[in-house]
Amino acid sequence: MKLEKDLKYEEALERLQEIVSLLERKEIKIDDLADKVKEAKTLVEFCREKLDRTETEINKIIEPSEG
Amino acid sequence: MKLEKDLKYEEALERLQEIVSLLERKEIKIDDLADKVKEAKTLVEFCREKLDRTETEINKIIEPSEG
Amino acid sequence: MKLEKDLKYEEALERLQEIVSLLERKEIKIDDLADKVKEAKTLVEFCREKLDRTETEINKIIEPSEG
Amino acid sequence: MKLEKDLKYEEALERLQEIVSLLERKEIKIDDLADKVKEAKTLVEFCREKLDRTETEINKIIEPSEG
Amino acid sequence: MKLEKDLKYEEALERLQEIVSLLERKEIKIDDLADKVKEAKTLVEFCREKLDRTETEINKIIEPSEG
Amino acid sequence: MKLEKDLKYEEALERLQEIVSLLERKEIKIDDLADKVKEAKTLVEFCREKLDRTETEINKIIEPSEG
Amino acid sequence: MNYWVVAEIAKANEKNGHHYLELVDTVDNRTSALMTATIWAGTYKNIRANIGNDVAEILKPGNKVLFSMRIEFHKVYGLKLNVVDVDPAYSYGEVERRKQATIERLKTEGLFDLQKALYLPVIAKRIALIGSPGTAGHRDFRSKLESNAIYTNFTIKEFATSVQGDKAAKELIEALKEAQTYDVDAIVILRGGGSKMDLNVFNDYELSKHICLSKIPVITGIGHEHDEVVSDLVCRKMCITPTAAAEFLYIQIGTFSAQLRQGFDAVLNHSREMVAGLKDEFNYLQKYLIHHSNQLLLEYQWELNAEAHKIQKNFIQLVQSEKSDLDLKLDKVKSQSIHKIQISLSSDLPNQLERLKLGSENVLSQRSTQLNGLNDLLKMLDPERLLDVGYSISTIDGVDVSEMTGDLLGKTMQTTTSLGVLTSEIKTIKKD
Repeated sequence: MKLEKDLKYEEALERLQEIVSLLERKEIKIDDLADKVKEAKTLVEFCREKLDRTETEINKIIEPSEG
Repeated sequence: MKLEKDLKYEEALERLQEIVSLLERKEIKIDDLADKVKEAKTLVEFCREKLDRTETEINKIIEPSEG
Repeated sequence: MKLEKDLKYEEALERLQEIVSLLERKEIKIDDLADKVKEAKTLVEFCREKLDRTETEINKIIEPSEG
Repeated sequence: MKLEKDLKYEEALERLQEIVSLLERKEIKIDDLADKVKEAKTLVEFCREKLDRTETEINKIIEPSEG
Repeated sequence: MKLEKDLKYEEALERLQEIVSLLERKEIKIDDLADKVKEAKTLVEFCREKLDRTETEINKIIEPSEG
Repeated sequence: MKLEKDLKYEEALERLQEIVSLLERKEIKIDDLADKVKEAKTLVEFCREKLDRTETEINKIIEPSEG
Repeated sequence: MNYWVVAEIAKANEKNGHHYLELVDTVDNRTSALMTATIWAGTYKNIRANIGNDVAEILKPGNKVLFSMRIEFHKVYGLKLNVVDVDPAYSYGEVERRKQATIERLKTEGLFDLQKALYLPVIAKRIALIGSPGTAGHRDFRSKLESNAIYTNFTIKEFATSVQGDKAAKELIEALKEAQTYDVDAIVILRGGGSKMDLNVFNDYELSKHICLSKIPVITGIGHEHDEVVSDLVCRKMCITPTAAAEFLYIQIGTFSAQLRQGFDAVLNHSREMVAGLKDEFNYLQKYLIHHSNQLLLEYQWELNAEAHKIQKNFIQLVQSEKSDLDLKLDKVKSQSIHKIQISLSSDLPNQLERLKLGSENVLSQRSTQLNGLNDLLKMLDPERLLDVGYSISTIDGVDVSEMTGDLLGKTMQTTTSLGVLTSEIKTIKKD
């Protein structure tokens, strides 16, 4: 499963919660269940990677327009 | 008996319930009973497989991140 | 006595009831009686076999998933 | 007394009835009486045997599969 | 007095009646009277015996299967 | 007086009637008269005896089966 | 005599504890009056004792201040204004007024809400930290970020500035500018707190404007007890202390992380529940399927058996009734035959026999009658019997006298009587 390139983490969480909500409201069909769970997993991993990654150094970006 | 390729679980379940309902209302002729039973069997297997597969899939999704 | 290849259970039952009716109205000649009896026997066996076969089929649905 | 090989039950019954009728109309000579009675007996036995055979067959309608 | 070997009951009865008739018409000689009476008596006995035999025979024919 | 050994009743009666007739017509010589009368008496006795015997005989024939 | 005077400080110098002020009054931005005033060291001490450290801030050039003054005339220096007291309330009000003016200006210029529109990542772990290293606030912030139980995986790029004094605003602006060029999630501006006047730097228009214009969300952690400063108001996220700023950052991530975990757990739990529920439902359905199929089948079997029994019963009835018919017929044959025989035996033959008997008796009796008649006749005609009763028979020459013809005289006549035969000679014949 591919997430949009510029997905925000809040959006990821929101979508995850949406899935939870759908599940709670039993609005997910069994046919879609595995996909939804997979999506949830992807979303979680997407976020978790960000959380776990150690950013050893902040790359200095000198913006051409800022310089 | 062959099911459509893209049969949904919900549809299969619905068709099963229909068969059960017909049986309950005793509206199936004996000539059709064997066929209906055969159809029900196919549907039962389809549903069970779908449930099992979904369960397996969900477990597979969970396992790596559970460890 | 030979039954049509694609005789339906309902038809067989109907024919049995017809024989009963003939008997009740005493419209069967004794000379034809043996034939009628044979026919009735064949029909009953046909029906019984059909029921047995259906039962086996139903049991087949039960067995694999019960184990 | 010998009956024709392919005597029908109805024919036998008819002949029996004829004998009864003759007797009732007292049209049988004493000399023929024993023969007529013998014939009647033979006819009755013929019919009874036919009925017995049919009865055996009738009992087979249910029996074999009941056991 | 000896009767023909294959005398029929009806013939015997006829002859008996003839004799009776002769007697009643008094057309008989005294010399023949005793003989005629004897003959008549023989005929009667013949008839009686014939009837008895026939009855026995009939009883024999019918009894066994009645039991 | 002696009668023929095989005299028939009818012949005896005839001769008796003849003698009676002769007597009536007085055609018998006085000398023969006694003889004729004697003969007639013998004939009467013969006849009577014959009748008696016949009666006895007939009774013997008929009675036994009457008893 | 002292006078309360409002004047704007144009210049301020301090020498040996004495403060020399150049006071002006302006109308339409033009100086309308100018005069110097002095705060003697002793007085300053007193004022400072009353107001506190804000006094330095209050007595800054550009501020309008409410002074209590005493006018003195000095022979050498001429007319002198000696400040005897300062009313800080006026200054505070002045600060507030200017703050409001700055806010108004920022709003008018459309800058005020720019930060609010910026996206503050929920995982803000790359932090540009602007503040004065070594201050307590700075230390608190860092130590909170680096040692909390929730999340510590932060990367911090520090931009050291002074946060008070005349250069503070300028340095802060420089730091802000530089931070823009780094790939950070948020800029945190810290100040460990201070008096109202201390914090007045954060009401600075230029500084606030730069905060507004920052492309990176700015978080303030300026310790203050009362009102927010303009920087607080325009920044993306205001925290009341450096510690609070640190807490905000890791709690935000922690909350996110917890929600993420909860969400995922919920997905898994619900999914498993759903599958389990469906399996239950499905198993029930299957059981119903089997039950009802079997039930239906049983019913069909009953029906068939009933039908089979019915047909068998009917067949047997037919056969039985046919058999009884046969028996009846045979009985009839027998009874009729026997009847016929019985009739012959009991009636026909005895009749014949009776007729035979009667017939022979008739014949015999008829014959007997006939014989008796003859016998009677014979008896009547018997001559002996006639003689016995007195009749006699006379014959001549053997011929009955009555039969005789011719001359009978002289003839010998024999007469038979019961006494015997008499012989006589005929002597006379007498005729009637």
